[in-house]
Amino acid sequence: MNRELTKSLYRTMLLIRRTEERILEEMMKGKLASTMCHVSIGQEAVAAGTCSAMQPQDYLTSTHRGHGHFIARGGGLDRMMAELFGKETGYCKGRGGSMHITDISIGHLGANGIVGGHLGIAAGAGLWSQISKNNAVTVCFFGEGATNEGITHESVNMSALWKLPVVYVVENNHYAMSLAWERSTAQQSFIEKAKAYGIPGVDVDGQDALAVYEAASEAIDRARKGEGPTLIGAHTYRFLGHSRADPSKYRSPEEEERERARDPLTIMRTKVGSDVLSDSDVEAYEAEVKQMLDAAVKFAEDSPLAQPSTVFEDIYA
Amino acid sequence: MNRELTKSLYRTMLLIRRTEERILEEMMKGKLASTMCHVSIGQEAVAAGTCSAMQPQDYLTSTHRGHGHFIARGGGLDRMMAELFGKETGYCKGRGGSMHITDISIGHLGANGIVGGHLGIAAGAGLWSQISKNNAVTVCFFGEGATNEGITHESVNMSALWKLPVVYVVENNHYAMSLAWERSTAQQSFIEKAKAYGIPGVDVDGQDALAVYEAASEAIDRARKGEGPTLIGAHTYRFLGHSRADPSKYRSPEEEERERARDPLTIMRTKVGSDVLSDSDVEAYEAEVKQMLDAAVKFAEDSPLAQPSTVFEDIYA
Amino acid sequence: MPIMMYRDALRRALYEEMKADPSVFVLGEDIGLYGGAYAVTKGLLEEFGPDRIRDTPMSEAAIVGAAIGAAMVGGRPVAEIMYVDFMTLTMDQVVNQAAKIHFMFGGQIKVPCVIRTQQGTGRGAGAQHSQSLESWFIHTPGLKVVAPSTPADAYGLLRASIQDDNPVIFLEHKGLYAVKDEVPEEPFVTSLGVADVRRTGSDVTLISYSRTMQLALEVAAQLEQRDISVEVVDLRTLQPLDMETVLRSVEKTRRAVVLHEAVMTGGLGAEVSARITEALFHQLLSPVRRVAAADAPLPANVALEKYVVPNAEQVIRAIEETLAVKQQIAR
Amino acid sequence: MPIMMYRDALRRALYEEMKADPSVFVLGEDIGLYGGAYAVTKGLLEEFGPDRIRDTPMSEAAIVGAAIGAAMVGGRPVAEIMYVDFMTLTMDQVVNQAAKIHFMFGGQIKVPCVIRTQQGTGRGAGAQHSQSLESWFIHTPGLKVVAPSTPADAYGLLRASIQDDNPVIFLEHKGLYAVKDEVPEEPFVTSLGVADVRRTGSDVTLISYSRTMQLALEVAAQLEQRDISVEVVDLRTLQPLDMETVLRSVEKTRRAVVLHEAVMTGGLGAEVSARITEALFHQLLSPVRRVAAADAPLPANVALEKYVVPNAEQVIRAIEETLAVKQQIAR
Ligand SMILES: Cc1ncc(C[n+]2csc(CCOP(=O)(O)OP(=O)(O)O)c2C)c(N)n1
Ligand SMILES: Cc1ncc(C[n+]2csc(CCOP(=O)(O)OP(=O)(O)O)c2C)c(N)n1
Ligand SMILES: [Mg+2]
Ligand SMILES: [Mg+2]
Repeated sequence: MNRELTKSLYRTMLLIRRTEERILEEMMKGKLASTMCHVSIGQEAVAAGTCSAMQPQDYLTSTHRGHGHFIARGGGLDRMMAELFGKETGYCKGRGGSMHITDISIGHLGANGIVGGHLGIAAGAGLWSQISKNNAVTVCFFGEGATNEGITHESVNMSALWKLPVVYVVENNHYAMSLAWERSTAQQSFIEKAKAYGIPGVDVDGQDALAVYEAASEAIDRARKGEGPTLIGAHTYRFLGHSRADPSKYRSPEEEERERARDPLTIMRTKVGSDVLSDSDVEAYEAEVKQMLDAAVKFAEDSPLAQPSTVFEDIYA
Repeated sequence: MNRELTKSLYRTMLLIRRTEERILEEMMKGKLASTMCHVSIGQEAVAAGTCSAMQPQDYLTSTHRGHGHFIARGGGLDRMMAELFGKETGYCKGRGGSMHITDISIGHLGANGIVGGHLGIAAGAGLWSQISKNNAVTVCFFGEGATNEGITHESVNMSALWKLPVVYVVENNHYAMSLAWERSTAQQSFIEKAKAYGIPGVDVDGQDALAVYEAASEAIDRARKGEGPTLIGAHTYRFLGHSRADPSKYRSPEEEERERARDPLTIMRTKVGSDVLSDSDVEAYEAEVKQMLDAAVKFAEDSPLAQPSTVFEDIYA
Repeated sequence: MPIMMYRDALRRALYEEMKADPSVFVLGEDIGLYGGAYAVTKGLLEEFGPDRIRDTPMSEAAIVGAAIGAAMVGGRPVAEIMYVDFMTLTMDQVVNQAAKIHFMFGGQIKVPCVIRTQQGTGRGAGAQHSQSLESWFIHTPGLKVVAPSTPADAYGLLRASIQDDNPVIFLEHKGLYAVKDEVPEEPFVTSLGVADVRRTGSDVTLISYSRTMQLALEVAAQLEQRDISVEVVDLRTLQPLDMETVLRSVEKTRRAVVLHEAVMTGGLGAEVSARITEALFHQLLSPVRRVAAADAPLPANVALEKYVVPNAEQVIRAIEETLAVKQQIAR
Repeated sequence: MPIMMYRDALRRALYEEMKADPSVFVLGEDIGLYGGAYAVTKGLLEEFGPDRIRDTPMSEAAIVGAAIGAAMVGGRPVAEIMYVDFMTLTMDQVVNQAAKIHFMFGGQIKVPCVIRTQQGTGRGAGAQHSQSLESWFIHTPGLKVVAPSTPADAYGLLRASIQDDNPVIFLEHKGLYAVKDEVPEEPFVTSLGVADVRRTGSDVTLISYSRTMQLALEVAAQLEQRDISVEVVDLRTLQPLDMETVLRSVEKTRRAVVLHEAVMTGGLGAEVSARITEALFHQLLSPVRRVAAADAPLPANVALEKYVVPNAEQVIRAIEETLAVKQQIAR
């Protein structure tokens, strides 16, 4: 086991977790500029594991539930928080918010408010990599609910056909708003789903960051070698509601309790043992993360509000 | 082997073949009202085999290449020809043409000019059958090229999930205009494609009307019993170009010759032998069909042109 | 008269139509167990069961397609598309199929279905969740388009839409769901295609629909203080457009302003303006003015989005402009 | 000057841009081996190979999505959607993605892509293959929209569109592909957003674009015989709309007619009419008239479709109406 990788995965997951907790806190205080905000608490291992397997030149497309991908890919907390607060200094100048957070400088091609809306974009980034031979792989995250959108099918087929360097990572948190996975499709295995496209499918435990890392590494390697896409289904769980407005009445408290017990942070500590990840490591990360978040919130608070006139800028390039 | 069925399948295929040949003839004479006309010569076994397995209360949705489905389902030649000629007496009052030929009285829910455009409609007809318990099964024909349209995926998933009484019949003629099947998807087996939806998939010889009939019967039975959809891939071939404008330069003469040798009419005669299908049977059918077509063309010719004012009718119900 | 929220009025309409007609059913994302993203269908699953209140996978095109298919063979489906922005995924089904089937198939088949969706700003929901797209639908022959501004209209027009034999695009507004107003207890149906003069006046006609009706009425009340008498017309149905009512009003006031939340260019305001001008050019004292959202995407920022959509100041300015032209210098 | 067909002029533009810039590539259905449903891309596969001339599966949404994605990371894709009617399948990608990405992401990312498609009637192609949908696109901030009427413009505007850093909807017309006209031998680029006065005149301004430009010029020539002097403006780019040129002309003629093949209600004619009226109400001698397709689906019948789309008689009548108002009785 790679100690450094393990530590870094844990730290990333913690950073995501604490950031989202802080976002919820700030949201409660009314600090967020948009009502659209979806946290991925409970799903951190998928983002952390996958992004750790990426190289600097790689691209990533993200979803409405994209804080984890953004952070795991190395997005900065200051400008992220500023974006959520609707500030001029935010990544999108305060006009994108949580659902459209983006940083092209790290190959992040955008969170998307349309479920499935970025699937074609991922294929396109892959297509350009193939044409231009830029050696980049595009990782396309989406929820299991998005598998039923038509463009998902079109995109995966296109990538499979042309062997584009794209890796599809399904964050299967078992719900699309209120729709349980089994009420959403008659085929729940991604190994089987992948067969329709003639590509490898993987069903991986999405609460195990190392397992996700392994699966993602293999898929990214294949993609980079020109062997085409992989469809990875990562079994995870959304610990909270779909959004703040959602009391999650469509699932049982027993299920929630059972699934919350499978916390990716705990799972990793248990799995690797205190030998690899000691209490003091974790304490140090907690302290570091807290400091980063305090600084990010301060940066956001101190930043100027996006100016009204700017809403008429950048409509055209 | 069912003699009556065999004879009737052959007769239906012959009727389709001769009708389309006649349509082409009339088109050359400039008799058709629209430039949109796609014949299915070579593919008759799929329409004949499938429709023979349907019951009177069943529904069918069809494609831009829909003459075969229409005829096999029992559509009348007179009003069909009138429709193609743009006459008032046509099924669609001369405003639908070949690509939108429809007769609701036989459960035919329309040919569609949008590839994949009727896939959702088929699921909806199935949904209403399930809700209203009307005991109807909907057969949804489409080309293999249409499998890559997003709505195809959405529709099949929806039908599979809800076990709707729908049967998906892919007329895999190996080309979508110029795009060969292997340049269209990395997974060419419908058995494999069906796995993504958790439903049975079938790869059947689409040039063998009896084989198609068997596969369709089984699928329609399953659907009627509430066991959900089946995805049937019928391997066939389009003997002519995509449309009149198409010289089919994207495929080799050798391939064309090889595939044209697999004529569903010949195949059936060879398969069942002259014992079941005698020369005189065939001659009688030819004569009957010729008479029907002459009558249909005469009916169409004698019918009044659709009146200009009628183009402003039926915009709203 | 009982006071009712817009969302509850919509639910009442669904409930009554479903009770009255077993062929009516509802399908869409999260409309069952969840009760609808904007809580319109809450409780209907318990009442009517999962066959007629059908939670669908996230497959907008197939949802609309399924509604069309069911409508063609005897059902009267009401599909919900969560945001009008997602109607972009259904345009083939709506435009090439639903709108054209009756015509294209020579009148053989009817498509009696309603596509409910909601549009507009107010929640900082951003560029992909705040648009107003009625223009696309009115540009599509074969569709009817409805956009109620009050709970009573939401109720009466939804009932009429479900009873109509054509595909109806029923545009709700996310900012109206919690609005309360009187809705008569006695069941009723509000005919499609009939505009409503919500306030009579003599100086200028202010034409709007959906949520900007509130702005229109606010401005009218405000201007009354300044002795400017504004007649306010609520279009209610956008296709067919009740130009008769509009023209009757403008004939009287000889001035008109059209107000909507959709972006200006290519908006419904252009159509209404053009039609008024074509019909009443020589009676008009000043050009028809339009007040609409700026030609810009919407920021995901509650504070910023209000700079893009129309405000009272702009409406007042537009009205003042129409009034600036004195009767005597006019033809 | 060499004479060239519209389709060949388009191909020349593609060829030159691909030669000049290795990031330009083409994708779409049947654009490679087949050479394009309307033969625009014929021969390009042989010239540039299958990497840059990419035949796609039938997946319109993903085709546009892939163009957007490639454009975001360095490519300059030109996607072909075979018929504008199939753009219905791509509206999320066009409207929610391509048009908004630059704005929504704070200006970080550009989306330099062209979506070529063709629209219109003339082949009896029916309700699902003959529409004209420019209105939807001009109603979408963030898009540019181009609709050339001549081979020279087809060439010059396509080059400009490919060079533009924004998503451009490039609307060809199926009835124009075989039209021949002069195209200068020397390479050139025609700026987007600039209308063209195709014929000068003094009595009335006739505004159009795409194929109805032919009708406009025909009518103008015809009316010259009757001593009616028609100025004809070709909009060429529909977004941004060159109102300066339009207004300059109408200021002079004081009468205007807008002509297009899209259906009347919600058409671009309404927008142009409203803008002219807003700007020049007091100079106008008569209301701006619109001539457009009837609000009806198109029949799959060559003989019938011409009753739905505008004809010379209608244009002449509209012009006569604008002229009927004598200068003296006007203000
Ligand atoms: C095309 C589209 N349909 C519906 C929605 C509304 N919506 C937002 S998130 C969501 C559920 C998404 O489920 P999934 O893909 O599993 O992602 P998760 O939220 O579970 O991360 C829905 C229905 C949307 N934003 N876009
Ligand atoms: C959505 C859509 N895309 C493209 C077309 C143009 N088109 C018509 S038929 C066709 C090929 C269809 O192939 P397939 O589904 O295999 O059916 P086939 O023609 O082989 O019967 C194409 C590309 C269309 N009509 N609709
Ligand atoms: Mg999910
Ligand atoms: Mg085919």
